[in-house]
Amino acid sequence: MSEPRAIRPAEVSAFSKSEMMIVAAARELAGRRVCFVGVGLPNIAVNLARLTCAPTLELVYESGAFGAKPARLPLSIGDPTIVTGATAVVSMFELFSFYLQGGLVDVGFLGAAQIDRFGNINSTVIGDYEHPKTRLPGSGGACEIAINARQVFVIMRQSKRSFVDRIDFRTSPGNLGGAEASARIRREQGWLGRGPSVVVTDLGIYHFDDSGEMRLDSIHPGATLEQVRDTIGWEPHLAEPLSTTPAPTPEELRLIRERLDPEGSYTK
Amino acid sequence: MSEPRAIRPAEVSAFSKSEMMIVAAARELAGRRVCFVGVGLPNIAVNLARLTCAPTLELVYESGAFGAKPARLPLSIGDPTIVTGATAVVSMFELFSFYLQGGLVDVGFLGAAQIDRFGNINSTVIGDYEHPKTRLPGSGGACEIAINARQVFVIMRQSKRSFVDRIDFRTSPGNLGGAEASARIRREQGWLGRGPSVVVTDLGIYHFDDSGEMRLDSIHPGATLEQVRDTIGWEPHLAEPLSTTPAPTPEELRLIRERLDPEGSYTK
Amino acid sequence: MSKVTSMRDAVAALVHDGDVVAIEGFTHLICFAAGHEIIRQRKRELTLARLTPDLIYDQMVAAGTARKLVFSWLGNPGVGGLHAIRRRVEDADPAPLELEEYSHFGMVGRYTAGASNLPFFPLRSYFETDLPKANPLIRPIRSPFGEETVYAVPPLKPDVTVVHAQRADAEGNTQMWGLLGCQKEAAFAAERVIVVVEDLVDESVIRADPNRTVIPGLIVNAVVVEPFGAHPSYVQGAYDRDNHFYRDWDAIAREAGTTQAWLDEWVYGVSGRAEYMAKLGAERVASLKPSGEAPSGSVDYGVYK
Amino acid sequence: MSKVTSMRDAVAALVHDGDVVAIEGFTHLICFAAGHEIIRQRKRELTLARLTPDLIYDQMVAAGTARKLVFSWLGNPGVGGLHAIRRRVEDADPAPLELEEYSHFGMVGRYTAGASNLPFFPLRSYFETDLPKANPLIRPIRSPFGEETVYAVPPLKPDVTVVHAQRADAEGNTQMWGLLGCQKEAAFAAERVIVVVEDLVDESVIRADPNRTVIPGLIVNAVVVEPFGAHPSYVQGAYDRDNHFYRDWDAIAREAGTTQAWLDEWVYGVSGRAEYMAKLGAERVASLKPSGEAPSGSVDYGVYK
Repeated sequence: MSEPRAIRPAEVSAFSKSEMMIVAAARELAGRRVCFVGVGLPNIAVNLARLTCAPTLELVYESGAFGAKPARLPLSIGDPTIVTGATAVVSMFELFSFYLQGGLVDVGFLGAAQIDRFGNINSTVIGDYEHPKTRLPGSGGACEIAINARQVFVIMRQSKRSFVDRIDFRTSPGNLGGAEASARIRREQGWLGRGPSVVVTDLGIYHFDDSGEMRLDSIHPGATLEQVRDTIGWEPHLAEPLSTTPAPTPEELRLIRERLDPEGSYTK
Repeated sequence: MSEPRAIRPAEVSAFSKSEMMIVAAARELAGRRVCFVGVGLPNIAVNLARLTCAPTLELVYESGAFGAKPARLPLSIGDPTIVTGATAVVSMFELFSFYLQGGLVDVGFLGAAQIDRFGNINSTVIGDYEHPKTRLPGSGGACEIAINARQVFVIMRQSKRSFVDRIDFRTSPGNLGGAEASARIRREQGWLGRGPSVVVTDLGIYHFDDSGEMRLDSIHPGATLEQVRDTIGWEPHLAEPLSTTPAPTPEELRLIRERLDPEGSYTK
Repeated sequence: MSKVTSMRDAVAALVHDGDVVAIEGFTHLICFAAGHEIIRQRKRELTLARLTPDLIYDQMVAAGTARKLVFSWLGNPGVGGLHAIRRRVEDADPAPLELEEYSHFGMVGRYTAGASNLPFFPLRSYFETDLPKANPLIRPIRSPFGEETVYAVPPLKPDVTVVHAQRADAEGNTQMWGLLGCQKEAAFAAERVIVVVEDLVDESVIRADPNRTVIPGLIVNAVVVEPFGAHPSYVQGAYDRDNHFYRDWDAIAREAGTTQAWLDEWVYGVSGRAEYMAKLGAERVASLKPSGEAPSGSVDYGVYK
Repeated sequence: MSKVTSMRDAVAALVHDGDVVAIEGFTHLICFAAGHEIIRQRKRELTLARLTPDLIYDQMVAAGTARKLVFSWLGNPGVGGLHAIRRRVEDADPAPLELEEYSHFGMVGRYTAGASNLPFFPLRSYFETDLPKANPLIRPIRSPFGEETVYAVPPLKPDVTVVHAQRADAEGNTQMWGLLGCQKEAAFAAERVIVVVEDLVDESVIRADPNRTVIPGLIVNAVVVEPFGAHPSYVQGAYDRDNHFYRDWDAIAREAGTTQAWLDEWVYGVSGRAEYMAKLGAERVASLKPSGEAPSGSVDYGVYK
């Protein structure tokens, strides 16, 4: 681990949209106990939370490491640094059966290529399934995280192509066609997950209202409502009053830049 | 391990019915590869086979030890001596799922309280299930051994109470109502086990004929056909010609008496 | 957060009358200390689940703690029957005992379904046996692929599972070696978990070998440090199975009177495991030590910075 | 009986055109050495099964070994897509590639059913998703207890499973530590198993720690000793993941031409792993060594005579 640089005043206010997104997602984890960690942005956000607002957060890596204390930010979720010094390393059978489907995961973190207003997620294909325009990675563990994790946090950048009226493929169920249907189906089928609870983007923070639809609750400093509307495929519900997300603190920025992503792979 | 005693001539010919039974069962294991070991008589027979006619026999203990080389004969199948120096120790989930149901066990060894002419076995109750005259241990792993082990060996003492026309409870399926029905059901249901192949008693050795019924193929030295008929609840099929089981060798007796059951718990 | 507490406090807080209790361990690591404390605290109307009820449940049944057994093999391995349980089953003496009976794999499957939040577990056992008639909770299920039918057993979710192990840290991260039985599945299936260990170790000992961890602290409610807590069962590397006691119990349990006298002397008559061990005597305890060490050797996880 | 053989002989004897092949390992212990040998021996029409096809299957697909993928997550973790596979899927370039798609747990369940000789594996995934429409082998099944429905996936039984591990003995008793993925299930499910290890050890090393054994020699057909055989994947305690190569592959695989040139140089152009390592260079190899040791510590199994 390198030594902290001194923070100069100019750096405090200068932060990227990606940094704001990661910081906002990390803060949502305050008070949570067990978080299921996937690859990419969730990986940074969760590790930032552990170093700031959620010091007792237990990380369950999709690869099977539990109680990991990574000495560096792993590129992949299957890095040797998440194993050395973990409290437990388990097979994927055990991870998916007992930890995830068994209901021990408080928060599952998902990214996505497309999301709709009800938090349903596509990470499989753009276009037709049989003849895709773009073949995406597919579910991995996402579909079972969406069903079994007690709550789901989504972290993704907004654009007209990603925040769409109708997703091309439903990989991971959100609030389905709305809150009422979702609650009924989840109850009747014995799902332990209550579905998506927050979507953090590069422009703001959404929670879900009583209808099960995304509602913009907080807008990031520097972002505008016009930008929000330009990057979303439906007319977004807005909270009244709409909050402004507190800017990243110097300490949050320092941790991201010096410790978690020194090469700027995720935050440029 | 104690040093071998010298074998005196008088001891060579003097052996108990239990010793003959154990030796006969052990010999049936020649050429077998993987044997599932339960508690009691099978435990001694299998360990004797490993020391004599089946040196490469791998023992799978019902308790989860594989490739065990016990330094003493364990009273229970869950003794620490079967763990130290084993090649693998696995959970019961893995043992029953992958080893047994997965079809890796060549021979499953069963004891029983009652057996019928088709090798169906009762180890649950004598009398009515709800109001038993005698409550026996129950299946343990026996019902799944009978279904999944490629072949089943039975070892038990003969008596009018144990070799019966109709068992009080079917704990473990043998040849069901006969060879034809058994072969059809086992095939249709995808069972890997072909059912019982040998029954070794204190009086002789039975295999199963084309009808699926037990046939006495060999009678132990000292035993008579009259004894056999007096201890069996139906008119037994007899092989023609009927063999006489070779008596235990001095080496077999030495191993049982000095190494496997020095206290004579099973062999008196 | 330390979860270390006494056996008395753990049982008082976590075991309630009427609970489904699983003290698991397939011959190895059976926590007699917890069973005895449950007897001393006069818990009642328990449903006791275990593959092999063994002496521990014979004692708990004799002491009147249980109304029902859920099991797969009812005996004293290598010795004979469990007489206190048989008296209740065969003669309703002093009262009937309800039985719910599976096979070993059926019980393992039940815990696995409980741990996995599945409504059933499928297995190939039970065909052409009388077990599904004896227990209507063993039911056929048709495969959605082809014509095959298998059997299904329902999830078993104990209110409390007790696991004995070689070592744990104060949060309950638990490591064991030797026969593992189905303790992991029984613990994940349970509402509450009590871990009883020979040794309380620093978190760093656990973290040095994360693949050895069988039960995470996450699901553990109490950690009780109770050396020799498994006697007359055993702990791999620590002490041997007390086969003499397993044989002696056969005579003790044959009569209700001698059984109660034994309970009076060895359970009600002692305050806990330390007193039980003192009564057992240093010589008996010493005789159960392994005759030598068999070290596993160490492997390297590597430092990755 | 020793099963030790060369990678060349193992692949020649045990991998046949048209086979279902699983080279498993979740980021950890991915046996690139076996994949490259399969490419060199120009095996054809393979069905490649893996949760995460990763670079290894991108390379094998680019080399024309495969007609079909069975998988759950198709990407280069933390980097991006798998371009050779995408060309075949999106543009049928140079030929179509059949996909059979599950989720991670679905794939784990398929191997588990295969290993357990079960006709299906039940799980709670897939509800209210489009996956059952995309893959008709994901089917609903009603619980025989109550009203619940879950989904079922069919067994997956590879013709050959390849497992990389830290160590095995000559019979194939195999021990590994670190992330275990679903290698155990994939190996038990397979008709034939090739184990590739960093170190061949004496049987006594395995027997010293039987709880560490993941795969028994019983199911192993060949043991190949191939140090560094997992590069650019990694082996806990032995070498690090070569993240630079994972990043470099993104550029290499973007064009068919550069992909083929890489295969010519690094796969067809070398005779085996030793030559590959020499080509990689001592400096690169040394840079992947862990920065220190993290010993597991030793536990005592005890001698019981």
